[in-house]
This record gives sequence, structure tokens and C-alpha cells, in this order.
Amino acid sequence: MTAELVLQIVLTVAAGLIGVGLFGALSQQSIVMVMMGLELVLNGVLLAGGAAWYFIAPELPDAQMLVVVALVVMAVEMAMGFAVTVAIYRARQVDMVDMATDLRG
Amino acid sequence: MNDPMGGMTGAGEEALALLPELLLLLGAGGGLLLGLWTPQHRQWRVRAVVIVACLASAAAAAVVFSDPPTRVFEETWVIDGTTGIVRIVVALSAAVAVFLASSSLAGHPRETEAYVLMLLGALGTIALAASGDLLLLVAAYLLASIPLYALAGFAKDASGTEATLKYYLMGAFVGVLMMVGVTSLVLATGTTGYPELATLLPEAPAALLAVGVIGVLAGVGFKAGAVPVHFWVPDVTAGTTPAMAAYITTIPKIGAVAAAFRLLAEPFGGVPLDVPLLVAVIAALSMTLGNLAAFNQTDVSRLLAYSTVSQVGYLFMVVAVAGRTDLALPALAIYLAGYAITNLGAFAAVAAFPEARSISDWAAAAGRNRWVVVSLVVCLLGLVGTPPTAVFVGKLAVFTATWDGGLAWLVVLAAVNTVASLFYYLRWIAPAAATRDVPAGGGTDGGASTVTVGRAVRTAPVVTLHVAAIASVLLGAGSGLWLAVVVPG
Amino acid sequence: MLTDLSGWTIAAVVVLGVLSVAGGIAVFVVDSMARATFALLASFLAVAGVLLAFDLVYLAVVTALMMTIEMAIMAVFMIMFMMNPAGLMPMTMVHNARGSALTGAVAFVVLVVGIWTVDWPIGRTERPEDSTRQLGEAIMGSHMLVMLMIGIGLFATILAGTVLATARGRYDRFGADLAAKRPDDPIPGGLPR
Amino acid sequence: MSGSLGTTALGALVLLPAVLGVLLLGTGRRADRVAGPAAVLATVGALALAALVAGDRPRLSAPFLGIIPGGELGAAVDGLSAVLVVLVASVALLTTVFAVVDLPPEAARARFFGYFLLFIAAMLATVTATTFPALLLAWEVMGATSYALIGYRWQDPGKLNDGTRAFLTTRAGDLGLYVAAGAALAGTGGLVLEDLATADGGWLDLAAAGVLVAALGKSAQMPFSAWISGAMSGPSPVSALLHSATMVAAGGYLLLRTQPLLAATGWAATAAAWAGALTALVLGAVAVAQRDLKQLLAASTAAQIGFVVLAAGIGATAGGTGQLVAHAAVKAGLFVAAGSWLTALGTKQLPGLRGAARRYPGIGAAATVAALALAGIPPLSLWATKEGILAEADSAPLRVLGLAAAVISAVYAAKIIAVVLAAPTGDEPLDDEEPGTRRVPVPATATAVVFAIAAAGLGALAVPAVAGALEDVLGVEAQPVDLGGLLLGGVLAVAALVVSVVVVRARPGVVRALERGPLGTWVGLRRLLSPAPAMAVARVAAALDDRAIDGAVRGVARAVTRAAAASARADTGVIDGAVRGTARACRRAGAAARRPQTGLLHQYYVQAVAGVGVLLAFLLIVR
Amino acid sequence: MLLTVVVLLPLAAAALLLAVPALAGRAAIWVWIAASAADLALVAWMWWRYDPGRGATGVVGNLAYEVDLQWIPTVDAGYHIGVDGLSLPLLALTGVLFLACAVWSLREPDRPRTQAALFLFLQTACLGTFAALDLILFFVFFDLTIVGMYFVIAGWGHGNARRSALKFFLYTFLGSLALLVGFIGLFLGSEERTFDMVALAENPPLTDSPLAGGLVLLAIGLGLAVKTPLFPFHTWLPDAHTDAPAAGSAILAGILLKLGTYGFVRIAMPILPDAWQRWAMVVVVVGTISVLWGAFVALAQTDVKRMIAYTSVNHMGYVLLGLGAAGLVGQADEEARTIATVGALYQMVSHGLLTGALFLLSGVLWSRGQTYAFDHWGGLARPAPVFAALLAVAAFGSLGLPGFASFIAEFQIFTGALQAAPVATVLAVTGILVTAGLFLVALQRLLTGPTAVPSLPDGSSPDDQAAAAAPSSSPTQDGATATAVRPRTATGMRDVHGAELAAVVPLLALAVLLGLFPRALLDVIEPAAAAVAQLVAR
Repeated sequence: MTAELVLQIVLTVAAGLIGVGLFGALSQQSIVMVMMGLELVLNGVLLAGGAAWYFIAPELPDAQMLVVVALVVMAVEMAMGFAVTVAIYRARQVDMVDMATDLRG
Repeated sequence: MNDPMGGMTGAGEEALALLPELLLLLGAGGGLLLGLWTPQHRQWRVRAVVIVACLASAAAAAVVFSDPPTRVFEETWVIDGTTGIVRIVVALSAAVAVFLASSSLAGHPRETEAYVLMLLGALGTIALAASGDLLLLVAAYLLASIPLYALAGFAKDASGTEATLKYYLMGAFVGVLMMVGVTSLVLATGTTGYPELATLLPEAPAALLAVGVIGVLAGVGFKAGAVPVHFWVPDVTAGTTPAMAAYITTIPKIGAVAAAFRLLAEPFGGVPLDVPLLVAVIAALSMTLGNLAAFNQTDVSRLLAYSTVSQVGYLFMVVAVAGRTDLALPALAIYLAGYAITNLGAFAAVAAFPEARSISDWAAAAGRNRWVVVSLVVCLLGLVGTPPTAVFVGKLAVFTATWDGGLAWLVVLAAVNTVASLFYYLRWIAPAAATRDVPAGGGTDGGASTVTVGRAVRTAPVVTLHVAAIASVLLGAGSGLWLAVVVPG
Repeated sequence: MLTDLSGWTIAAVVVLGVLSVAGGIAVFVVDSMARATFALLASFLAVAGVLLAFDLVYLAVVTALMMTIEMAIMAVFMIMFMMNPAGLMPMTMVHNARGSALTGAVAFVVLVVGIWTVDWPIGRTERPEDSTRQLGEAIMGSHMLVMLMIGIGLFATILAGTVLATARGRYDRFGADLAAKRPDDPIPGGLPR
Repeated sequence: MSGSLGTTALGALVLLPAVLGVLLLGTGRRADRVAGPAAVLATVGALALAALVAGDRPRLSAPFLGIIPGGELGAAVDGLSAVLVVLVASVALLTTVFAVVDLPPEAARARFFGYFLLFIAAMLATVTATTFPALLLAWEVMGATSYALIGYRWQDPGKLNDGTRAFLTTRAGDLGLYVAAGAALAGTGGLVLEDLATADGGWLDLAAAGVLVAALGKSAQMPFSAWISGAMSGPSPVSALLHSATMVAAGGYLLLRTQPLLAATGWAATAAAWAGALTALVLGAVAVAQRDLKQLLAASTAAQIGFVVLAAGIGATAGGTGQLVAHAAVKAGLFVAAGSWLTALGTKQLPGLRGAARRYPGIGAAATVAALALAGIPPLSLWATKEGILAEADSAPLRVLGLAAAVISAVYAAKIIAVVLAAPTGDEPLDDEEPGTRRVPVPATATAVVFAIAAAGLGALAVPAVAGALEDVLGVEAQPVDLGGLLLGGVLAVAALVVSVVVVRARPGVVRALERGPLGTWVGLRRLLSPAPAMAVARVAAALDDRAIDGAVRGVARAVTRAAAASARADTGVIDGAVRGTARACRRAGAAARRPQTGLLHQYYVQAVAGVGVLLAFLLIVR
Repeated sequence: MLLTVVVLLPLAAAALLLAVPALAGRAAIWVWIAASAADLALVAWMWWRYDPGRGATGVVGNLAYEVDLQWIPTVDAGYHIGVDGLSLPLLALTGVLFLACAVWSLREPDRPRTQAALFLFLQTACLGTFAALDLILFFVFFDLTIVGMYFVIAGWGHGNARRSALKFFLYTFLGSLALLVGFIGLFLGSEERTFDMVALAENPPLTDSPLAGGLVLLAIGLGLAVKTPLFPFHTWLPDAHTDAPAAGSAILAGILLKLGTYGFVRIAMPILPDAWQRWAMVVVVVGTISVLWGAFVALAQTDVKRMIAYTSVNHMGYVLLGLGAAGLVGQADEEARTIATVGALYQMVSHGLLTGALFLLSGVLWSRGQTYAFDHWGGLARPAPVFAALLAVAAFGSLGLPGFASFIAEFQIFTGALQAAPVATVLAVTGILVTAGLFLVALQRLLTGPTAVPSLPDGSSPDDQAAAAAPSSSPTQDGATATAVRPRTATGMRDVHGAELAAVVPLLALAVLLGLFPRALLDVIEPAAAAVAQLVAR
């Protein structure tokens, strides 16, 4: 099997994760579920980053760093997501994005 | 690649090159520590520390301004004219924003934290502008975003938290897109440093490149509030307090535009895609949509929010021609400074009468105060680009640079948009300016019952407004001086 | 150029990949938040497995550990805090499902088309002896500033998260001028007591 | 006499009345009491100065416009202007005297004499101007002051309207002068009047056309004649001044002055000649049909000036000048008489004036003499000058036309004579226009007498020696006196006069009865000889004049108004509408631009994804 | 330095007025008058000391009172001001007209302090525009005039003032941005990359690229045409005028319109000679259409102020005719083109004085009866003879009667332009006939006939005697913004007096003086006009 083929297979998986994550982010009403969709996209990024390191430039650490940064982004955004959810729940007993629509126009 | 130890040995000197940022960080950390032991109603001490840190940072940046451009920390951090401009403008703007926010924050139990967060956001903004590495850009994106989520919802009322929610979800989403973009570029080249990207990207596959460019630009576009990732701007601006809105719509924008400028000039400079045209289209969409949407706004905050969207359009014009004309950098320098001053001034006008949400309320509240109206007029007409304010000079420079960069059509569109923007600014100016004087003797005051909103005039915003108006005119008149300093030669 | 992955490894990668996608889909198919969380965890673990196959041991372990903790927190968060107390009640809370599915599908198709048409720049494969060491040197060397910035970012996250999520601050506990000897907490605790 | 004195005198000649006029106007009603005497003094002074400059022939130049020759205000007195300045100054003096006694005591005299003097100054400047700026300045100020004078009694409805019509008609002609000035600049490189004839190419034709139009307008020649009828709304002194030696004379004068230009084109001279002759004929006929004395005189003025224009067209400068001078005396006298009667009897309708000459014998005699002169009765002045002109007409049709016109002038003169000399019956309709004073002041009579003497005495121009003297003054070649023509003209005039008087006298009773009666065949014969056919033609012509020519003016005015209204509609509707439409479209777009901001986050997501996707596609497609 | 003082003195006075609240009421107006008078005196001093020179001087050489400081070095824009034969007359006109408006405003009771400050600000903007020798500086002041005038109309106007002011601002701002775009084109097209007008005129940009030159000229022309205003960009004008206060209208028509025509002669012609020559016929045609259209539409108006406003379109059309003819180098010799240019420049001054006076006089109507509609007024010569006399003088001046400055202007335009564009000129000449007609008709309607004066609803008219119910007035025509519904009519009307007289009479006197003794002005104008004509012919 050629390396390119494997890369393409792996990236297809990553694309699948991104697609599913996108669907989730767009379709979910619950804030936490939206966050899960976004995590899923980042999951795809993790996979693609690993593949990039392995197949494209293993001599450079950049792709590995990318994976690290992606992990941090996940963690940080998750933390902020919880904080925001708590804040809005405290303020108006809402945990659904559709219920916060005062601001518009 | 570089010897890993090399970075370590030079770290001391290199850290010194980051003195302005260190000062901000020091201000943030010190301010927080100080705040922990400061009684609730004496948190002005923290404010003072924070402002001093900002001013010191600006001063430190100004001192090293004319040094030759360098790249430190393994070329991940660029110190050049663009960075210098952003350092000074952001630090000073942050100081002004802190001062402006003091009117609504004074005595707040979390006052300290707010200032510290503002400082951290400013630091992230500078990092956006200075980063010479995609991963650093992502990190800076996080740092420039997260404090702002908290600041947007700082009041923790219904609208504030909704603003935070939307801001956060939009930011998280675009951050993810940005990660996809970075991944795409890494897949194409294996590297994240701008210099390497600049050499490798031109041979990279176009599809990967396109996804990468779009993803990265989406990230900086979000921070700047550009179409099509601008949706947070009006909602957050309207939902949060005016002072915070001033901060959120001013400071990150500066860094984001500078980052986009650097991206276009360096890594995306030689790619086989027409990225400048893409940016031009984004600019055109932003200014047009921003202006059109502001047309019938009656809420002053939303009006200003859309106006900032359109301003991003003008700013992105110069991004589109980054690296293609010598006039681009001066244009960026003057427009960023002018925009920061003027936008802060306009929001200060809103913050002066926080209860007055609509245009008519504002006019009623401010009607007596001639000078406030005059300063507002200066600021709003400044946003239009009426001479001799700073934004006028900026617009002139931007138009010139854009035309010189071969995008004359965008100049025409921008000119038409400027006229359109005048319409909604006038919708605010006219009622405010038309309010009648109190007769000289002050005898007949028939309007006692009509003016109930915004009776309390906040001092800090009014001062900020006046300072901004004066500075806007002074910077316009003295733009030569400013440009001579920031763009020598 | 042929890959240096063994056939078994490739098979494992494919299986894990399918698993991760299946887990991802399951997140939005199962009818409780708790299950969704675990489906997500499964997806992450599968990806960690793939990373392992790519010789990225450290990253794989970090991913697995971090995500396990994170998903655990998430599950707890949901069950404890949110309006669906048991977290086990059936629920569908979606909007614009068809449009979202379409968007996801289109994104997937576009990406796949790209992936299978792009001429991948494979060739410079001088694999380092130890990927973990490579990463460590990058963190402490060439990408130190990135980590510094992330560090500040985490500091900001802590601060921002606290500001947003907690209602009570030091002035609630120790009084407006921080004069109270003991903190006034609704549920007393902490070391001094 | 030193040259500088002459130059000063020339300047003073124009400035004296002008400055005094402006002073009077500026002072307003406070100056009412001194206005009359001051005006008389000024005109006396002007007459003295005129005499001075007529002898001295000075040139004067004042800086005005720059850069090109002829841009300055130039004035000079040559033969033609020498005659004219003296004429104008004399007539001005006499009409001023008449005006002093004729105006009602409570009138706004300062205003009247202010404009009067300004008008005189303008006329004096017109006849001495040597450059286009000077000419146009004087020319148009004359038009404007005539507007003010005709509309002097603005309180009465319609009077100002008549002034407006006069000003507009003459100004329509004046446009030609602007064009001529441009053509002069283009063709000669300067604005000097004398150089006009040297213009090259099409500019020559354009200049000639412009001058011709301007002159015809000012002189109330066809087709511009209509305004002179309305001009009769002005006070009688105004009519006496405007329609004798000034205003209408100015057009004739201009053509005489620019005769070389007209001749150089080859067509303009002929056109002028025919225009003059036709006017003389048609307006003469119109005059015959008038019942109002001043209207009759007005039409006759246009007709008589027609002879001047004819003279200019055929190059009979001396004859034309003579006609101008003689007509001035005649017509001024008649207008003074008409004005005096109007003041005294309160009417200017011929039935009301029946026997007017007998009521006031002094002025009646003067008027009769003037009328006889108008009729071209030998040896009075107009007989001599008219025949002098016709003698030089080479083309037979022109000559016949001229003769016919001369005969018609005898007819309308006869109409006046027949009426005013008739014995008053006592039941004339008096005071139908204003309350009469029943008194003709002595100065008015004196004025009329002076005019009558001049009108009679200028018949001396038929004497070759006198005519030769005039030709010397004008500096033109002497023309042999055409005795046959003089004789023929005299006889025709006398015949026409006599016949007319008889017919007119007979008309009220017998003629009308015979016309109605069944035994009318011989009457038909009589009719052949009677002025009736002329009257009929005149009536048709009058109707034409009123309906067709003036109607055309009014029609044009109406069309212009309609066009103006239409264009105003287009302006607010289309152009401004486009502006407003843009504004509306912008508002709508503004509303549309806000629609994406739904407040629903998932929709933001979708839109952002869609936007990013479109941009991605854009980036990939547009390379 | 002196010129800088002249330009900034009013601004300083404005700042003083705003800063000292004690200066209320008439004191503010007196400060305004003093500042304007001092400024005018300084301009007079400048004029006195100014040597116009002989032959063709000015525009690129022999500039007096020149100051050249750097402002924005990266784009070589500077504070470059100076005076030559083009600008000096307009500076003087600005001084005179603003002083007249100051005097006029002695009767203004509505927020006099702010108004005075605003007008002084406006004066600085106008003076600055005329003095500027740098495109950006020009634009700065040009735009500020729009801002100032907007507030004048919106703040002190009547009727539909807010809307008219908005329309004015948007329309003219659009024009000014087109202008800016054009300026940028000049900058980028120039060899030395500068915004300096003198340098650009010395070495004209874009001479080798007709298309770019034409497009830049189009942009500049569009901007100036809106301001001037020329057909078909004039529709903001009547609305703005109708709803503006009298002093505002006087400044708007007297000075602000000149900014447009001045821009043509100062910028478009010397800097884009090639393009100007190429498109001169278009300019001539636009000018001629403006002449005729303005005249005919004015004739149909039922509102005094709208009528006067449209005559401005007509008069500015003459200016364009002259300037366009000056560009028809092939068709006419230099003498004729110079004369046309002189006429156009003279027309700017003359129109400023006469139209300023006309608008101030129309303000009398508003102050007495709150309406400009013709059919509400009549027979005013009886109760107000001085008003009638002044109106008549102004009208005759405006219709181009010799003896007034307008004649000098129009005569030279016609004579100069005829050689270059005979057909257009002959057509345009008819404009003076139509103008004459409309002014005479207007005089007739206002001054003669039965006296009719609409009395103020609150009976504040001083001579309100016969307050009989009026017959229902004819419905307001479309487009006419005569607002007041006539409740009653009076037969008395207070004549012009005091401040009104002191404001209007000098304007008319100047118009007459300049009509009779044009040398004083021509000596200054002619060298500069000759210079422009030569520069265009390059």
C-alpha cells in the first residue's frame, strides 16, 4: 500500500469526523451538545495533525505541536463553555441556544 | 532546523525584546495580586496599576520602535513596524478602555478581574499582530478571545450572558475552523512558521491551500468582525455594557487586522491563489453589509456595532494590498490609530448615558450638554471620514494604497459606502444637534419631564469622549508627525 | 512510495478510524447526554489509537488521558447540573436537522474530493528516533513562545471561567474591605477551620 | 477748444444726466419737489454739452474690460453722432419741460425724472459708443429704464406688464448684439464697432445678423412691432421721448452706423431695406385702423422708423439721418399734444378728441402742423426726408413700397387732422380714461410749438444746399436732389391727405348711411378712391398684428411657460425621483441586510458556514 | 502667515464664542460681526498689497502669501496655501458675504451664539478651500463646508429642514467622495506622487493615458458638478435653499456653489489639461443645458426661493460654458479663451453678491409671512417700497443688466465662448432672455397688484391690521415646499430696516460698482485667467 493511500484513508476518516462534528454543531440545541460537535471537529484535526506528522513532515515538530495546540484549544474551549453555560443558566435558567434570542436585528 | 539550545541561550535577550508584552503581563499579574488584598472600594489602585502598565508598555514599545525589524523566539515573534504600531495603539487604547470602563465598574466586586482580563486581552491582541507562526497565531487567538468572553458577560444580566454565549459559541466555532485551516496548511507544508510557509506555500496543492487560507482568515476575520463571521458583533455590542463594547469592538480588531496584514504580506504573498481579491471581496461585503444593516438602527449600540463591521471593511482594503504597495503600511498605521481613537470616542458617548439605548433617548439625555454633542459629532463624522479627523487621513491613505495596489473598483465601492454610512450617522447626529438651547437666562425650562433617561452623566466617558474627539482632530492634523514616527523613510 | 506501516497496523488504523467516526455519529444519535458523552469519548480513544499507530505515543497517551478526564467532567457536569437530571432521559433537541446534515455532508464530500484529488507532498520522511523527544525539544525550544502564550491563555481561562461561573467573590466572603477574619461561606470548609 | 475739454464734455454729457438720475432715484420721494427743475437743468446742461461735442468731435476711452482692443468703454462723436447727440439732447430738454408740467403734482417725480435722466444718458451713450461694451451697456440700460418708465404707474393693473413686454421684446433683439459681439471678437479679434465690417468669413454674417436683429427689435420693426403698442401705457412725456428721438430711433441709428457691415455681407442690407419698407407699409396701415390717438401715433412711429431702416439698408445715410431728425420733431410734437389733451380732456380716443385742436388753439395749431408734416405734405420736413430716401432706392419694388407707405402715412395723418380740427359738438365722450384738468399749461404748448416749428422747418432739407450741409456733417457723398420724386411724393401726400380728410369727415353720417343704403354702387366707386380698402386692409393687419404677431409672442410665452412647467415636472419627477428612488432602495437593502441577524445562533452558524464555503469556492474558482 | 491668520481667525472667534457662554444673544452676533469685519479688513489689506502682475501669471507661479508646510509626508500632502488671481476675488467675496450675513443676523433670535459660531466655522472652511494649494487640504476644507452647512440648514432651517439638510449632505458628500477618488487618481498618476496642486499643474499627470485621465476627470467633474450644481445633479439645491435660513441660503448660493466652479478652474483645468481639452465639448454642453434648464424651470416655480435657487443653476451653467469654451483649444484663439475664462471667474463673484442679496431679501418674506409662495404675496411695493426697490435692483442685476457685475461676466463669457462653441453659445444667450422674463414676472407678482401679506398665525406681525379670513389658498404644488397655510391676510408689511438694510445694500452696491468699474477686479483676475487658458492649452 502506498503511503499516500493510507494518508488519504486517514484523512477521509478525519473528514468524516469533521463532517459529523459540523452536523452536530449546527443541529444541536443544547449548548453542551454544540460544544460536543465542535470537539468532534477538533478530533478530526487531531487525527489529521498526527497524519501530517507521520506522512508529510516527521522531521519537523510542527505537526506534533499542532496536535498539542488542538488539545489545548479543546480543553480551554470546553472550560469556557462550561463557564458560559453556568453563567447563562444562572442569569436566565436557559441551557439552549435557541432560548437566547433577545439580541437580534 | 535550529539548534534547540540556541533558543534557550538567547532567551534572556529575546525576552527583553518582548518588554512591552512583559509589562502588560506584569501589570495583569501584579494587578490581580494587588486586587486580592485590596478592599472593594479601593480597587482604583488596581486600575492605576493597570493603566500604568499599559502606558509603560506603550512607552517601551515606542522606545524600541525605530529599531530594525527582528524576529525573535525562533522567528515565531516578529518585531517590526506593524507590531510596533499595534503595540502602541493597543496599549494606549487599553488604557483608555480601562479608564472608560471605570465609570461602570468602580466598586464592582470583580473590578480587579475585569481590568486584568482587559490587559490579558490586549496582550493577546498584540500577540496576534506579532506572531510569525500559525500555532502562535492560534494561541494568540485564544488569549485574545477568552478574556473577552468573560468581559462581554461581565454584568451577568440576561442580555450580557446572552452576548457572552453567542460570542463564545461563535468564537469556538471559528476557532475550530481556524484549526482546520492550520491543519490544512500543515498538511500542505509540514510547517507552521511564516518564513517557511512563504517559501513552501507557492508549490503547495491549491485545494489544501484554499482551505488553509480560508480557515486562517476566518479566524482573524472573526476577531476583526468581518463578514461572514461578524454575526456576534451586533449582538455582543448591544448585549454588553457600552464600555465593554468599546473594548471588544476596538482592541482585538487592531491586532486582527495587523495579523491579516502580515499573513497577506508574508505566507500568503506568493500563493497561486488570488488571496488579495478574496480579501477585497471580504472587505467589500463587510463595508456594504455593515452600512446597510446600520441604516434603520435606532439602538445606538447596534448602530455603532454595524458601523464597526463596515470599518473592518475599510481596514481590510489595506489588507488586500498588503505587500503590494509601499503605501499600505502607512495607511494601516494611520487608519488603525484613527479608528481606535474614534471608535472609543463613539462608544464613550454611549457609555456617558448608559440608560439611553435609542437614538432619541440619547439625544434627549445629551441635548443640554452642547460639548458632548459637539464631541459626538466630531467622533461620528470622524468615523465617516470627514476631514480633518484621523480617520479621514486614514481613509485617504487606504484609498490611495488600495488604488495603487490595483483595486480601484474597491475604492469606488468604498467611496459609495462612505456616503451610505453618512446616512445613519446623521440619523444620530441630527436629533442630538437639533435639540434646542436652554434660553440664555435659563428661565423657561419646559422639558423637565421629558428628560428622565440618563440623567446621571458619567464623568469618565464624557472625558474620554472629549479626549477622543480632540485626539481625533489632532491626529488628523498631526498625521504627518505620527506617520513620520511610525513609518520612517 | 510505499508506506512503512505494516498491514496489521493499517488494518487497525482503518478499524479505529471507522470506530471513531461511528462514535462521532453516535454522539448525536443516542438519546441521552450521558451516552453521548461516552460515545464522544469512544471516538477520541479511537483517534488516540490511530496516533499510537503513527508512532506518536506521547500524544496518544495525552489525548486518551485528557479526553477521558474531560468527558468524565462533562458527564458529571451534565448529570449534576443541567436540567436533565438523570441524564438518561430520552431526548431530541435538534433544529434544522436536515439542513445541518446537508451542511455536514457537503463539507465531508468537499473534503473527501479534495483529499483524493490532491497530489500529496509525501517524500521528506526522515523519521526522528524519538517523536516524544522531538516534541519536548520543540516545546522548550523552537515553539517555546507558543507554549508561553498558551500558558497565559490558560491563566486567562481560569480567571475568565471563574469570573463567569462563580457568583461569590472575595468580598462576599471577607467583607468589602477584606476585614473579616473568617470567610463567610454558605457551607464552611477549608483548611483554617 | 482743447481736446481734453471736449473729452471732458463728452464724458459729462453722459454722466451728468446719469449721475443726477441715480441721485434722484436714490433719494426717493424726498426729492420729488426738486426733481423737475433739476432734470430741466440737467437737460439744459446736456444740450449745451451736446452742442460743444458736436463741434469738437472728441474721443473718449475709459478702461473697462481688458486684454483685447475694444474692451474699453469707448465714446466718440463723429458726424452721425454729432447730429444725434444734439437731437437727443434737444428732444430730451423739451420733453423734460413738458413732463414737468404734465405730471400730476402728487406723482413720484423723483422716480420719474430719475429714470428719465438715466434713460437720456443711456441714449446719449448709445449714439456715441464706439465699442461693443459701451454700446451694450448703454443699449440695455436704455431698455431697462424704458421698462421702468413704461411701468411708471405700476399701481394700475397691466401697466408694468406692458413694460415687461417692451423690455422682453427689445431684449430678445438684444441677444443679437451679444452674438454680434462674440462674432466681432472671433472675426476681428476685438470689440471695436468700426472694425466690424472687416470681420472674416461666417463671423461677418453672424455679426450682421446679430446687429440686424438687435436693431429691428429696438426699433419695433417687423416682426417685433407689438411691444410699441403696449409702451403707450407710459406717461405721455415718456412716449414723447421714447418714440421720437430715442429708443425706437436707436435701432435705426445702429443700422445707419453699421451700414458698412450690412453692405459687406451682401444680404443684410437688402434684408434691412425690405424689413423697413414692409414695416412702413404694414404698420402704416395699422395706424390707419386705430381709434386711440397714442396707439395711432405708436404704429406710425414704427412705420416712420421703417423708412430709416430702409435708408440704412439702401445706404442712404443722409436721408436716413434726416428722416430720423425730422421724425423726432414731428412725433415729439404730436405726442406732446396727445399727452396734453389726455391730461386736459381725460381721453386719447379719437371720438373724444373731436375738436380738440379748436378747444386749445395753440397746441392745436402745433399739432396740426406736425400732423401735416407727418402726412408728408410739402414743404414740411418728412416730405423732404422721405423722398430723399426713396430717391436712392435702386430697386423698383422697394420704391413702390416706399411710396405706398408714404401715402398711407398721409392717410393716418389725415385721420388725426380730420378729428382734431373738427368742430367740437359738445357731446364728445370725455374723461373716459382719467379725470381731465381742462387746461393745457403754457410750457406744454410752447414745447409743442417748438417741435412744430422744427417739424416744419426741417423741410429745408429739400433744399439742396441744406441737404448738402447735412451730408457734409455726416461726411457722406452728396446726392442729387430728385425733383421728380419730390413732386410726386408731395402730390401724392396732399392728395391722400385731402381725400382722407374728406372721407373721414363724411364718414360719421352720410358715408355710413350710404354704406348701408341700397344705392351703393357709386359709393363703391368712391370706395375705390376712399381710404376704406386701406382701412379694411389695415383692420386685417391690425388684427394680424394683434392676433398673429403678438399672438405668436404670447403663444411663445405660453409654450415657454408650458415647457417650463413640463420641465419642472420632469425635474421633480424624474431626476429627483431617481435620487429618492436610490434612497428608497438603500433603505430596503438596509432592512434586508439586517435580516440575517436573526438572534438565533444556529442560523449564524449556518450562514457563517455558507459564507465561508462560498468564499472557498470563490477562491478556488477565481485564480 | 497673514493668509493663515485670515483663514483661521473666524475659527478662533467661533471657539471663543463656544467657550464663553456669557456671550449670548446679540453680544454673540456682535462678536461675529467684529470677527468677520476684521477678517474682511485683512483680506482687503492682502488685496491692497497684492501685485497681480502682467501677462499670464498665477496658478503655477507668482503666488502670494504662500505657506508650504508638510502635513502627511508619505503621500506628500501639505499645508500649502497661497493666493493668486483665481483665489483672491473669492476670498474677498467670502469675507464680504459672511460679513453681510453677520449683520443680517442681528435680527436672529434663535440660538445666536451657536449660530454665530457655526457660521464662523463655515467661513474658515470656505476661506480655506479657496486658499488651499494642496488637493487634500482643499478637500478637507471642501468637506467641512458641507458639514457646517448641514448644521445650518438642519438647525436653523424651516419647513422640511431636516430632510433637506440630509439630502444636501448626502448628495454633496457623494460628490465630495467622487472628488476624493479623483484626487487619489491624480496622486497616483503623477510622476512625483504628490497632492500639491502647484507641482501637479506644473507637471500634469496622466497626460499619456487618455482613458485614465478621462476617468479621473470624470470623478473630479462629478464631484464638482454636484457642488456647482450642474444639470442633472442639481436637485438638492432647491430643497436645500427653500428650507435653509436666509443667511444660510446666501452663503450656500453665494460661496458654496463657487467651491465647485473654483475647483474646475483651479484643479480640473490646469492639472488635467489634456483631458479637459478632450472633454471640453461635454463641459460646454452640460453648461448650456444647465443654463437653459435652470432658466426654464425657474420660470415655472411658484416659490420665490426655489426660483432663485434655479437661477443659480442657470448662472453656474454660464460659468461652465465659459470654462468649457476655454478648453476648446482647437476651435478658438487664446484671446477668446482667456476672455471666456475671465468671464467665468467674474461670474463667480457677481453671482455671489447678487444671489446672496436675493436670498437675504427672500428672507424678509419669510420673516414677515413665513411663506415664499408667490400667490400669498402681492403689491408689496406699496407697504414696503425699500424692499421693492432693493428686490428690483437685485433682480435686474441677476438678469444680467449692464451696469451690474453680472453683465461684465456674462458678456465676456458669451463673446469669449462664441468662437469656440457658436451653437451652444447662441443657445445659452437665450438664457438671459428667459431669466429676464422670470425675474420681471416675479417682480410683477410680488410688488404690484393688490397688496397681500400673509399674516403670522400668532399675530406677531407688527402691522397686522386687516385680519380677515383668507380665501382658501391654492393647493401647494408638487415639489414646492411652501409650508405655511395662510390663515389670514394683512395688507401691511414692515419694510426692510436696520440690519437687513445694512446687510443687503453693500452687496448690491458692490455688484453695481463691479459692473461699472470692473478694472479693480479684472486687473486681478485677468493674469490668472490668462495663465489658466495657457495651462489648458498645453
